[in-house]
Amino acid sequence: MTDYKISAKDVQVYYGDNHAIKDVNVDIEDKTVTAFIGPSGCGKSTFLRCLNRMNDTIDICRVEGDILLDGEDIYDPSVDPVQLRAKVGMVFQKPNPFPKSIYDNVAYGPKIHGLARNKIELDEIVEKSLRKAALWTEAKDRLHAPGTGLSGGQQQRLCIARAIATAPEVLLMDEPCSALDPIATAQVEELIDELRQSFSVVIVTHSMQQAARVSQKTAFFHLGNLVEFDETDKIFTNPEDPRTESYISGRIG
Amino acid sequence: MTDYKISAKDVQVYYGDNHAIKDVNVDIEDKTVTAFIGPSGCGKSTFLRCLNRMNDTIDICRVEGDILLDGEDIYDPSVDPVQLRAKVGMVFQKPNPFPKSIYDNVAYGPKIHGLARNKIELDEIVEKSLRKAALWTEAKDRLHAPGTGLSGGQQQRLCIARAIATAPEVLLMDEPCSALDPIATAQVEELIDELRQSFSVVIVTHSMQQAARVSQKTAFFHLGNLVEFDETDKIFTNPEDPRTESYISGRIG
Amino acid sequence: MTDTPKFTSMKVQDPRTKKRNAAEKRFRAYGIAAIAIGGLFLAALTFTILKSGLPAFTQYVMKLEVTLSQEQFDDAESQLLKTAVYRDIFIDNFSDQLEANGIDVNYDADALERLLGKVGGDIRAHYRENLSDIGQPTVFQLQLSSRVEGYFRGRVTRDTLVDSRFLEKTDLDIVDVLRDAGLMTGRFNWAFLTGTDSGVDNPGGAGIGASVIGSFFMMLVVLFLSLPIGVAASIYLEEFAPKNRFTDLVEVNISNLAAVPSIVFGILGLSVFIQFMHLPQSAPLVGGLVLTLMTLPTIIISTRASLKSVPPSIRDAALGIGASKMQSVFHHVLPLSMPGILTGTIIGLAQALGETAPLLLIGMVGFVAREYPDGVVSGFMDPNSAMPAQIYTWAARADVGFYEKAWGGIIVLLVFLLLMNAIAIFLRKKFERRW
Amino acid sequence: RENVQIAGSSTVLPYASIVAEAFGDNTDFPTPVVESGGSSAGLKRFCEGVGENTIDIANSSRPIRDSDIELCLENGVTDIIEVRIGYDGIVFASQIDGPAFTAFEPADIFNALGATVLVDGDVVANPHTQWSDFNADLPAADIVAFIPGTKHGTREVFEDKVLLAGCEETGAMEAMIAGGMSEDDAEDACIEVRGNGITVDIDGDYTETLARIDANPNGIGIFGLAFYENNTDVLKVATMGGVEPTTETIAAGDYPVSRPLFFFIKQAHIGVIPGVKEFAQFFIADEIAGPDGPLAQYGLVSDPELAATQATVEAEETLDVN
Amino acid sequence: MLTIGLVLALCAIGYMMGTRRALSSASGDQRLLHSLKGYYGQNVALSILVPSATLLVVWLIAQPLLINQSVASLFSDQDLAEGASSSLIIQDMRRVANGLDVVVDQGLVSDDAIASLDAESTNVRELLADVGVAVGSDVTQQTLDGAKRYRSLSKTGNFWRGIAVLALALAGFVFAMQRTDKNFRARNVVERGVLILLFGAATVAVLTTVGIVLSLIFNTINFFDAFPAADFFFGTRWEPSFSGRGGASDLGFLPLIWGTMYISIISLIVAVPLGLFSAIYLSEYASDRVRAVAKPMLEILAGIPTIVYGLFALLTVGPLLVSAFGNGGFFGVNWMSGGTAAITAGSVMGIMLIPFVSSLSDDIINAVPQAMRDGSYGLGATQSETIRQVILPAALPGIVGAILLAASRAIGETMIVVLGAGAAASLSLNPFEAMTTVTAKIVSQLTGDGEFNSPETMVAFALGMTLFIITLCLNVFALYIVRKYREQYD
Ligand SMILES: Nc1ncnc2c1ncn2[C@@H]1O[C@H](COP(=O)(O)OP(=O)(O)OP(=O)(O)O)[C@@H](O)[C@H]1O
Ligand SMILES: Nc1ncnc2c1ncn2[C@@H]1O[C@H](COP(=O)(O)OP(=O)(O)OP(=O)(O)O)[C@@H](O)[C@H]1O
Ligand SMILES: [Mg+2]
Ligand SMILES: [Mg+2]
Ligand SMILES: O=P([O-])([O-])[O-]
Repeated sequence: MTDYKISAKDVQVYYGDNHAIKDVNVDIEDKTVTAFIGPSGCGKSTFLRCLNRMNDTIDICRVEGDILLDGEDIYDPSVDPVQLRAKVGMVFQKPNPFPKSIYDNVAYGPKIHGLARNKIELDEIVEKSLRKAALWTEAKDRLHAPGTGLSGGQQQRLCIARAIATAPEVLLMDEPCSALDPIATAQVEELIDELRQSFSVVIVTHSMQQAARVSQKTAFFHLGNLVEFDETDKIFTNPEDPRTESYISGRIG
Repeated sequence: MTDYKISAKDVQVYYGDNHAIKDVNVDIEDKTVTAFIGPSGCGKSTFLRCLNRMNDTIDICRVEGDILLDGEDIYDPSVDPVQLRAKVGMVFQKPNPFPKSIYDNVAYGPKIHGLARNKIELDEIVEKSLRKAALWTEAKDRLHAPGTGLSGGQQQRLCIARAIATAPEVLLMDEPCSALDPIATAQVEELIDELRQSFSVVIVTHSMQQAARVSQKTAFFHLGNLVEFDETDKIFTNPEDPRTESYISGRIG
Repeated sequence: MTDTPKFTSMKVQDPRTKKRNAAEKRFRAYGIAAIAIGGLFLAALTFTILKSGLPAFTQYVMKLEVTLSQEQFDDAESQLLKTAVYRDIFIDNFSDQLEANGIDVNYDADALERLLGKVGGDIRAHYRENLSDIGQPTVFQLQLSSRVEGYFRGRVTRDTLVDSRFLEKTDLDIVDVLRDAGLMTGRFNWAFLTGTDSGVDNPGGAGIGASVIGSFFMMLVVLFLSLPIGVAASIYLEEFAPKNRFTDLVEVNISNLAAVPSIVFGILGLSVFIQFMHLPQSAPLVGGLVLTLMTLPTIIISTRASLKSVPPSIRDAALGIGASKMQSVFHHVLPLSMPGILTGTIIGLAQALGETAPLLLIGMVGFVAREYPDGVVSGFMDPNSAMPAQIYTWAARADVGFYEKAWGGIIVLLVFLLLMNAIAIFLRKKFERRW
Repeated sequence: RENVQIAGSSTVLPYASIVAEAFGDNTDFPTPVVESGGSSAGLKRFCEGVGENTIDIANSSRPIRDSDIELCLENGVTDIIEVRIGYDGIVFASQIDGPAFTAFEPADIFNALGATVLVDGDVVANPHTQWSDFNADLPAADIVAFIPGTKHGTREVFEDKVLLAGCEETGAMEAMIAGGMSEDDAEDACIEVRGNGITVDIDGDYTETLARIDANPNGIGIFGLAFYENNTDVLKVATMGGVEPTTETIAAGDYPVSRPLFFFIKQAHIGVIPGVKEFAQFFIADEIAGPDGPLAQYGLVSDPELAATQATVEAEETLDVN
Repeated sequence: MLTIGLVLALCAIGYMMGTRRALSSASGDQRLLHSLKGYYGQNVALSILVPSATLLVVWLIAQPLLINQSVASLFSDQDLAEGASSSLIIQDMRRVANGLDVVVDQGLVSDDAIASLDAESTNVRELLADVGVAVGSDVTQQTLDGAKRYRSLSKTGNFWRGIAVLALALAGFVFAMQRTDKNFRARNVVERGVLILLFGAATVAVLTTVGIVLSLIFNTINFFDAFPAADFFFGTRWEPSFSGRGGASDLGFLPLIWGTMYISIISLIVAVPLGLFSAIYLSEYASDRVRAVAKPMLEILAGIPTIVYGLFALLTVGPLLVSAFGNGGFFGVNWMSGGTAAITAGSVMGIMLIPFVSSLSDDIINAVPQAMRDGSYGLGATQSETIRQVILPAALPGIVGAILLAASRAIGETMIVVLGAGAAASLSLNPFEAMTTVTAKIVSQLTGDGEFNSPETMVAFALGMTLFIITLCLNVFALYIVRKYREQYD
């Protein structure tokens, strides 16, 4: 039993022959925000998806190594991935609202987990989640319009709202602000900060600034390797690995 | 006949009852990069989709007003939207590769437009496009693997490659770098700069920095209105409208 | 961090999860059960079919060496019912045969007649084709009557047999002797696969071959008309049709056609193709046309459903790089909806292959498939039956021998169906993907 | 067109198929095509006109009616040769191991199956549940009968020659008329059957009746004689009025329930479609349709007046249609 | 035949030359062309084919009509007085004319000799009989003249037809070639052509409907002339008798439509859950291998001839049900007296319909993008929750289509009903009682022994027509419902 919320040991991921994640060891603390950064295609999403076994749904994907959540191996056959995913929520890189109304999109999680005793509580949860995801003002008049009719950024926020509505212990967010304007981004970052009070958050981002702003720990991935994992401050000010250094210093975007 | 590549006059767009674009007038010059900025859901994508009549595919969407391309009204019944779209290419906000191989994704446009005389030329076009979109190194060994098996950022670059392979005169890019790391972003920005030498590019972005870096003109949308449209420098240094001012000054992300 | 108050092990399921997982298991079990029920019925049906139909694939014959003289031949040829004369000649010859084999058994000519099937036609055909065999000893393998075959198969026993002009109990003694002497044996019934229909008093001579050909030509027509027309119509309706009254009309029309009883298509075929267009009766071409009209709705409905399920982003992607609507449909949407189209085709063709009622009105049911077509054109135009029609006809005949044939025909039909589907299923497998 | 085309009655079809096969085997003409589809559909197509794309011969299990002839005339089919090929015996049979249904009178059938019967001098809704209820000689078994559906010509024969006869025999008819019914109404009442699972209409063919008898030991079914004779190992037949149904008793007119079978030739096609007349002659030749021919062998009751029919065909004597 | 061959050859040449010409107008550079080079070729080919084929078809239809008219002018009204109709005479002439063609083809008589043929000296009927052409009666001089006229007219007609078609094809060729130029919008033109073809395919369905209505309507009207409509539509008894006895038939429609609906609903109650659960299992749970086997396996169910199902219902399922629900049966209830009942036919039909629901739904469920599933799993939903609440709603329009198809099939099915449900029409609520359907009665009335213009036979057409209208109304209703529902999402 470790002190970490999640710890990954010697994780390898293969897509068929493609070795996408090589020997990654990461410990994610509770009540912290951990950022994954790295060039596109380096395996951030892949690794993130390992943490709640979303990779199970990809036929050709094979995961090796141990990933412990609260000291329990999540790849243990006796672990129920459903319970795991209820604890470890996820916001995907491509916004994927259900072809249902906005309300139903958000209410879906609470409903299946039985988080609301009645319609009023459910309405409350939906409103709170939408508010936190900074979508309430835009959505409140069209709660029953289809979620797929939203703009790109709105869809992304809808997916965030949907994820936090189920109150997970760990929230995995794959580039949650990629389609958001600065103000919305700030609101989501605020949300992340708020979530950190009780849970842990893992966020994939391409914005170094964002990583610096919201995270306490940062992991830098490169070509499937975890190059460096340390305090965010350390990574951004005094990286150990030259690759990190050079990635950081191309400080653009 | 104006000097503008595209000029939009009094454009109104409705999604059913929702008035998404209100009275927008914009003139887009040839050989310039025009950036559309504005908060999420303000109508950037919607307006962009008007410029090559992609909105035709949404049943409930209604466009009013005139949009001229090289002085011709593109909504004129005699205009062939196909030819229009061949001239005015588009990269969508959500990457949407065809469920085909990477090669076929890129080669599709050149094939239907007859841009290559033979297989060798086609190969060349594919390679060149992938290179320009900064995907060649990652993709060259798996050209015949499915495009849907790429990472989010890779898919985005694939869509860029696909769009430029058809050599359009105007390229509309809806947040083309949202899922890209700084280095890839830089490469794409370089590409945009290169394209500008011969064509015009319209880009939607949430990154003010990016807008400032790549564009000569910037349009700021807010709640469906075009609030301000001017030289990029002017917008970022000395905006006229207080709304622009306040959006810019929330300079984050 | 065990101090988290919320900690619950994921290996220990909380009650709610337990309930949900139970629901999950149940749900899954329903699925398995549903398939199992389907499979069970299929197994039961297959078992019934095989059990009743396999006997059709064997036949029992009597070996007989005969020398037919020229006079006998001429005499027989001068009669009205020549085949009966040939048969009698053979029966007369039988005693020599027994002597040659050193067999001693009491029989009379009538008994032999009861044992043999309707063999006169075969014998006559043989000599007319091989005139040189006249005067030469020739060995024949003559089909036994359906009741004697039943005895060999155990369907008829001495206990159940009731003496009749078709077979008497004492006849079975002769059968036993001849069987022991090796003169009566069983063999694979090629004639069933290659033969044509026969009269109701000749179950042994009935074969399904000609009607297989009939079905084959019909299916060619159906496939080459209904698939392109169906897919084209679906594409028009789903992708191009303006949303107006006319489109609605067509849409409702198509669903409605699916509910039109198949016999009504027969009425339509009779009046349009035969009476108005003067196409020949009983022709596979007409059958194919009627079945095409009948399958169209199935193909259109399934094609439309699968066109609908292709996400709009794919269409957008193609349109966005300057593909025309037509190109986006033919290059992207259509290949992606191929599985559904093929499913519709499989089901539609399967239905068309097994349908009898419409054929009734255009003259393909009855005693039709007696001759093989002698070319491709005549394959389409000459009177022929089709497998289900043949099966239907056989099933109604009095002699139990035909009942076996009917089930045997069903086996052939199902094999035909499987072969036909195999290609479509293979193609469908290739087109299936998830994105 | 090379081959003779025939359509019509499914009752005649078996015989026609035997003859067609033999015709093909014994002559140089191609084998005729014999479609089924019912007498009325066959006659309809027969009367559609003259020419290649109409049929040459229609089989029918009933005589041609005025309305048929009218249609024929309308379409220019003026010369029709009627050929009676023999009789179809109609028999009552039951499971061979079932109760001893061996002898019936029309009255028994009427008492068992009629909707209203005469009980103690009153016309009442049929109260009988077992055969022994009204005739102690019959087995004490539940009444279940599988009778041809109303589409079958056989049903008409059954109604006329059995139910109606039984109705008169039992005196029910008289009682009904006495009760104030017109003769027509009484006839209609006589032939009405009980339904309700006691009489079951069979719209399919005799194989279906057989299957039902197979499944129900108490069931009695109505079959064609030929069908019964081909299935004597599973069926036993009942006498009617004390006469056993055989080809001989029916030919002699002793067994009461039978009906004639016909085919009709389009005279206009004789000499133009190869083999039409030859086929007709072959069909009714003594070797084929005679008492020792394959048709009788199979179960057709051969026509005692076959010679007259042969002469009709020979002379191409057409029906007097006007 | 020759004309068609020539036109097709011209098409092939046109395709190649069109392509070639387009390329050369762009001096060999494909990129300067407006459309892909293949489109230019296709344009030429279509320009040749479409007009000439249209002309050919029109001509083929019009020529006989015109010739008939011209031939009809040959005989005067007094010829008609003999009681023959003019159409019959013309038919006869045509047959003789065709016969003469055959005679000439076989070389029995030379073409010239035909002209001098006269009815007195030659027995034309025998002549024609020799070549196997049927003529109703002896050929009169008048008929022969008509036939000769007919022949010469159609000969000239055919000759000019060939010329005209070829000329039009050539004209199309020249026209299209002239238009072929690098700026010519070949793709648009070709696509419009294809669109018209697609539209044409869609109208086949409408034409079929028109055909069905036309082939039913006259006899339906005749039926209603002979039988009161009110008794048909509102009659509660279906008891046809033989018209020979004087029309005491009850031909009430209600018990039949009741049976149809009842049995269809039973079959859907069986088929929809079984099919849907199969589809769900196949697309969501089953491994590839299981799916590859199970799906085609279920599809066999749709291909087994319905007569087999009928026998299966009669011999296996019926007795089984009786032993469960019948007198002294397993459940000790006495609900079922005979093996043939609505429930027997309905359940067996349900089995047959499983693949209609399962296979089609499976394809559609499979087409729901993976991202939808991911989204749901990511929230901690179980697979069944995902299916029920995300995937099925997304796939609903297609699934509804599949179910409608199955329902349609159930309404149209005959053999299973005839064998499984019995032939007795009854207005009963009890599923264990025998019932019958409209379809089964259409078949039995149409193939029966009655006179064909008696109400008992013609009722088949009225039944067909009424069923047609009822299902039409049901479909309109279904469309309305589906539309309404679909507007919420999508
Ligand atoms: N298909 C649609 N149906 C209905 N409403 C739509 C549709 N697409 C967009 N809208 C609405 O129109 C408005 C403008 O949307 P648009 O996609 O243009 O925003 P955007 O500026 O691109 O935002 P983002 O930066 O989030 O992508 C939004 O309120 C959105 O909800
Ligand atoms: N479903 C898949 N099948 C095959 N290969 C895949 C699949 N998903 C990802 N990959 C490959 O695995 C590698 C890592 O992908 P991943 O999606 O984890 O990258 P990423 O770091 O999230 O990149 P991005 O920032 O662009 O989203 C890439 O090379 C990608 O092409
Ligand atoms: Mg990623
Ligand atoms: Mg947008
Ligand atoms: O087919 P039938 O007309 O003889 O019943």
